[in-house]
Amino acid sequence: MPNVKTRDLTILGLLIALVAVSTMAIQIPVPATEGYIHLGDSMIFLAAVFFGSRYGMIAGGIGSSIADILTGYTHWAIPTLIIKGLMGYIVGKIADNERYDLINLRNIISLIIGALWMVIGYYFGGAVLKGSFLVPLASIPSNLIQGFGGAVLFLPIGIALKKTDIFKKYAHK
Amino acid sequence: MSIIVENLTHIYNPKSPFETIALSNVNFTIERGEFVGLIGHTGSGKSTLIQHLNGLLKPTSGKILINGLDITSKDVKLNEIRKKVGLVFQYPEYQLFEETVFKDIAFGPINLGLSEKEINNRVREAITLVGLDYENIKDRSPFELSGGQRRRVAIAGVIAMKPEVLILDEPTAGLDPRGREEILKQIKELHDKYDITVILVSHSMEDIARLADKIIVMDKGKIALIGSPREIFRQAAELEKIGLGIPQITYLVRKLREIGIDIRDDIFTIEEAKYEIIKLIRGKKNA
Amino acid sequence: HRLDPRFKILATFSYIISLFIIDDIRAYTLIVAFLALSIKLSKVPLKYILRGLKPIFMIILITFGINIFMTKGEVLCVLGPLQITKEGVYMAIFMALRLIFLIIGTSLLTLTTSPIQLTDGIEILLNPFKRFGVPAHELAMMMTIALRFIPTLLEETDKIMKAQMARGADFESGNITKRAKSLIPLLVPLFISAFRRADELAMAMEARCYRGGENRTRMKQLKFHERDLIASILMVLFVGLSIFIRIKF
Amino acid sequence: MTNMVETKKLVFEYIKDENKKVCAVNNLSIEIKKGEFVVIIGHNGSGKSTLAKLMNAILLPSGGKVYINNMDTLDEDKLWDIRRTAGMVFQNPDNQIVATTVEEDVAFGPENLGIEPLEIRKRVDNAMKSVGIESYKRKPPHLLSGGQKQRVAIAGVLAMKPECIIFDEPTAMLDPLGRKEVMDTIMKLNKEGITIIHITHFMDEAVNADRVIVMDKGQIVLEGTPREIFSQVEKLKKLGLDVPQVTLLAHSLKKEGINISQDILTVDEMVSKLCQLL
Repeated sequence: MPNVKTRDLTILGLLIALVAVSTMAIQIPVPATEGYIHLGDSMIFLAAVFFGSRYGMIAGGIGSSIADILTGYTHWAIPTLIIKGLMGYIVGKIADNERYDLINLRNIISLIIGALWMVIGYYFGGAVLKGSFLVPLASIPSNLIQGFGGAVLFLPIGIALKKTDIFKKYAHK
Repeated sequence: MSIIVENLTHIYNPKSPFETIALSNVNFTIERGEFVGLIGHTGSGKSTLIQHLNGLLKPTSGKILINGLDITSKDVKLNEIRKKVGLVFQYPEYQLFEETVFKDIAFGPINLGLSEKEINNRVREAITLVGLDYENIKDRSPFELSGGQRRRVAIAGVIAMKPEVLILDEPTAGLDPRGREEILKQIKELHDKYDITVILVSHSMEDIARLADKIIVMDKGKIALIGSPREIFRQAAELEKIGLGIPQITYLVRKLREIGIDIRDDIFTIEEAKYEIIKLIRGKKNA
Repeated sequence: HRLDPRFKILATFSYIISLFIIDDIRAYTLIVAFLALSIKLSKVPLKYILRGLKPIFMIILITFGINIFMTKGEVLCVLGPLQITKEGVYMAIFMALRLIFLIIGTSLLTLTTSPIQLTDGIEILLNPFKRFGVPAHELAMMMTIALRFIPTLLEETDKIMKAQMARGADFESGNITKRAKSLIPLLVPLFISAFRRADELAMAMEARCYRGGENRTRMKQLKFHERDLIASILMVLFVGLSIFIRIKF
Repeated sequence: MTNMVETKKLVFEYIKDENKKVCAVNNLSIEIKKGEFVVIIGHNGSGKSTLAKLMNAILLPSGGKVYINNMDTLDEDKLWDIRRTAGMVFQNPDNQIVATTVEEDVAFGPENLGIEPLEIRKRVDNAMKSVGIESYKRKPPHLLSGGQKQRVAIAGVLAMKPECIIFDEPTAMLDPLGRKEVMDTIMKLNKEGITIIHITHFMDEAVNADRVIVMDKGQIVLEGTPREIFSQVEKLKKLGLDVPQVTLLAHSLKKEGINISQDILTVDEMVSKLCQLL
């Protein structure tokens, strides 16, 4: 069987691709704001909660910033790399990926902190990029919806994935 | 009449530099209960055509009537189409997602809004129809089954929706000979017992020759040939021009005719060839 | 265009830094000159670059609007509760320009550099950090794999979606919880298939003698040409100049 | 002549859920000579794929030995030499291409071997030419057809200059055109002296082999020239395998009492045999 290291590499590569694809292509319209939320964040939560902080960080940071580059938001790529990378890391650190049941206190807290961090991160990112602490305030509501929407979407999908039981052989820290 | 396709045209990315005509003015009818073989190259428009029949793609122009229902009209509900037409994609086992085989097969019927009792009946029936043991398999995870079993579970998921027309896109791809044979046998049974119209997409001329009542040959977004297997395989040169093969037996018969042996030119199964050759040999002995 | 990707990445970085260092609108002439030169050298049509600005136009407008109204200073005119100040106009123009320059600069990098060159460049640039535990080769390899599989997974997403729709799945209506549930039949197979691919790919890579970054060579060597040297000198001058302007004025 | 591949009483067991041991390859000994073209057939689960992976040292034997060009796959020092000598092409054309363009992917193997850049360039160009893919060398792989992708994978192995290539059902996911492309390439490589081990479900691909090996339950059940193998129609059917249609026709004619030999493999042979009868 292939070396653990090689498989680790390919799994991370595919997770990065998954994060990028679900950011770019899988979206749900939110009627309240007439905007969309994409599933990229849910995918980062999946990577982080199931496989731990390292996977969350790499898949989240690189995957999201590739999505930024491919959709023409190149100037956001570096802030995104840092913000989403840290988001994946934080969620992975706090979440409890040993437990069978997905809904437990630690996991919920990790999602909330992860989503909040993203909102704050993008606020400061916006402040730096746009040279104002007022302008990026406008992005807070949509980021809140994106972050928490991503967390809400993550839960049923995560539960369904756990049930299939196929990650037993991958889910290690 | 079961399926009528009129002047069906589909253009991808119209009015852009990537404009491609996937289907151009396609016309045909399929009678209720027919077994139709659909052949053609990758990129000949087969997949685009079958996705239209299921309402997944809307035509750029043209009309599709399925048992009297115009599925291209705007106010037709997609659920109505899906009750009529079941579509099994290539490698359908990769779409399985549920925790148990039962739940996965029940997914379609649940989406149709059926009663629980009806769903149970249908799942049981579908599992049996694809040759699996209901009690033994219903609670197992689809992911621990063998490739061939997974394929059959996926097909059962469509059968459980009880479509009047069943379309299968290369249902035997990637299987071993025994697996291929079993799946084809079950499709044939389904067709014979329940009077379902079947459209089978396949690259195997031998399978198509054996099973189909009617063959549709597609090439470059158009219908190149349409007719009974006998009519189609008689036009071997035409098929070869498109780059499609003919059954080995038909090929043999052609070669025999080329060297002057007087054998019927519309033979495509082993049984028939055997019968004809024996007739020729015996005839010669008696002469 | 044909510059070394390492240089291009570094240049873009220093460009961004300069952009943030400069706090005088007059110094933007320097940036404009630099951008004009790079665009000319890159041979990317200007139309193409400007098109990249389109989706961000609203954001630029908002930035402009907020800056123009929210900066305190010498009042120029009053519009109801809002007032426009001299400093506001200055800030607004300054910030909007900064944003535009930023976007043009970064898109220039991605327009002139293929993803492979980018990953190669990143790998080499990260190499010195190896001793601090940064896995440069592995990160680059992961990015290559990701870029290789993004189109494949996009196609697969479409395929699975259609297949589930054929089974009556509805991705297009309902409230958010219903939507979330409707995504299960899409995401579970997608996830599983990604892992299957990862498994098979790992096996295929090892069969082709992959054993990590050590002793590995590359077919396409990155060579530092003369033109890279000249460009680097220009770059250093440029950053130096922007720092100089900042201190001096 | 020496053996390219040799297995001695090879056993491979793995543990399927909860300590249930499954024996995928059971006491199997074969010898494959240099330059030979061997086809392995057998239904799914017969152990073919496991055997292929054992030959490439992706799996290691639980018992017995595998030698590739006299190198023991259990010898860790020889691992890379073995994989370089006996390259492998897998079933799914998508999941074995690593890089984002064709030529970069072909270069992947030699790069792993630490070969000089100029030499890699040469090898990559030669390999691409050999399988006929040089016209799309800068294309991203997802724009290629299945047959083209498989040829990219073959070129990737060729660039490592192997002496033997193991094909693990490379045609299973292809359309007839793609299958033909791949089979033509395989035959060409064999003519150029590369030992070929080809695993397949398509019996017509076995017709031109030097030797056919039939596997069942992890063991060899039949072995011989295509002619010897395919004349045993009943036995193959029992194993869940196909035979070419003309062979089947000859078989059923024989059953009807017609005096025709049963080892017919191709249409032309059938025609000439029938000519004698008619």
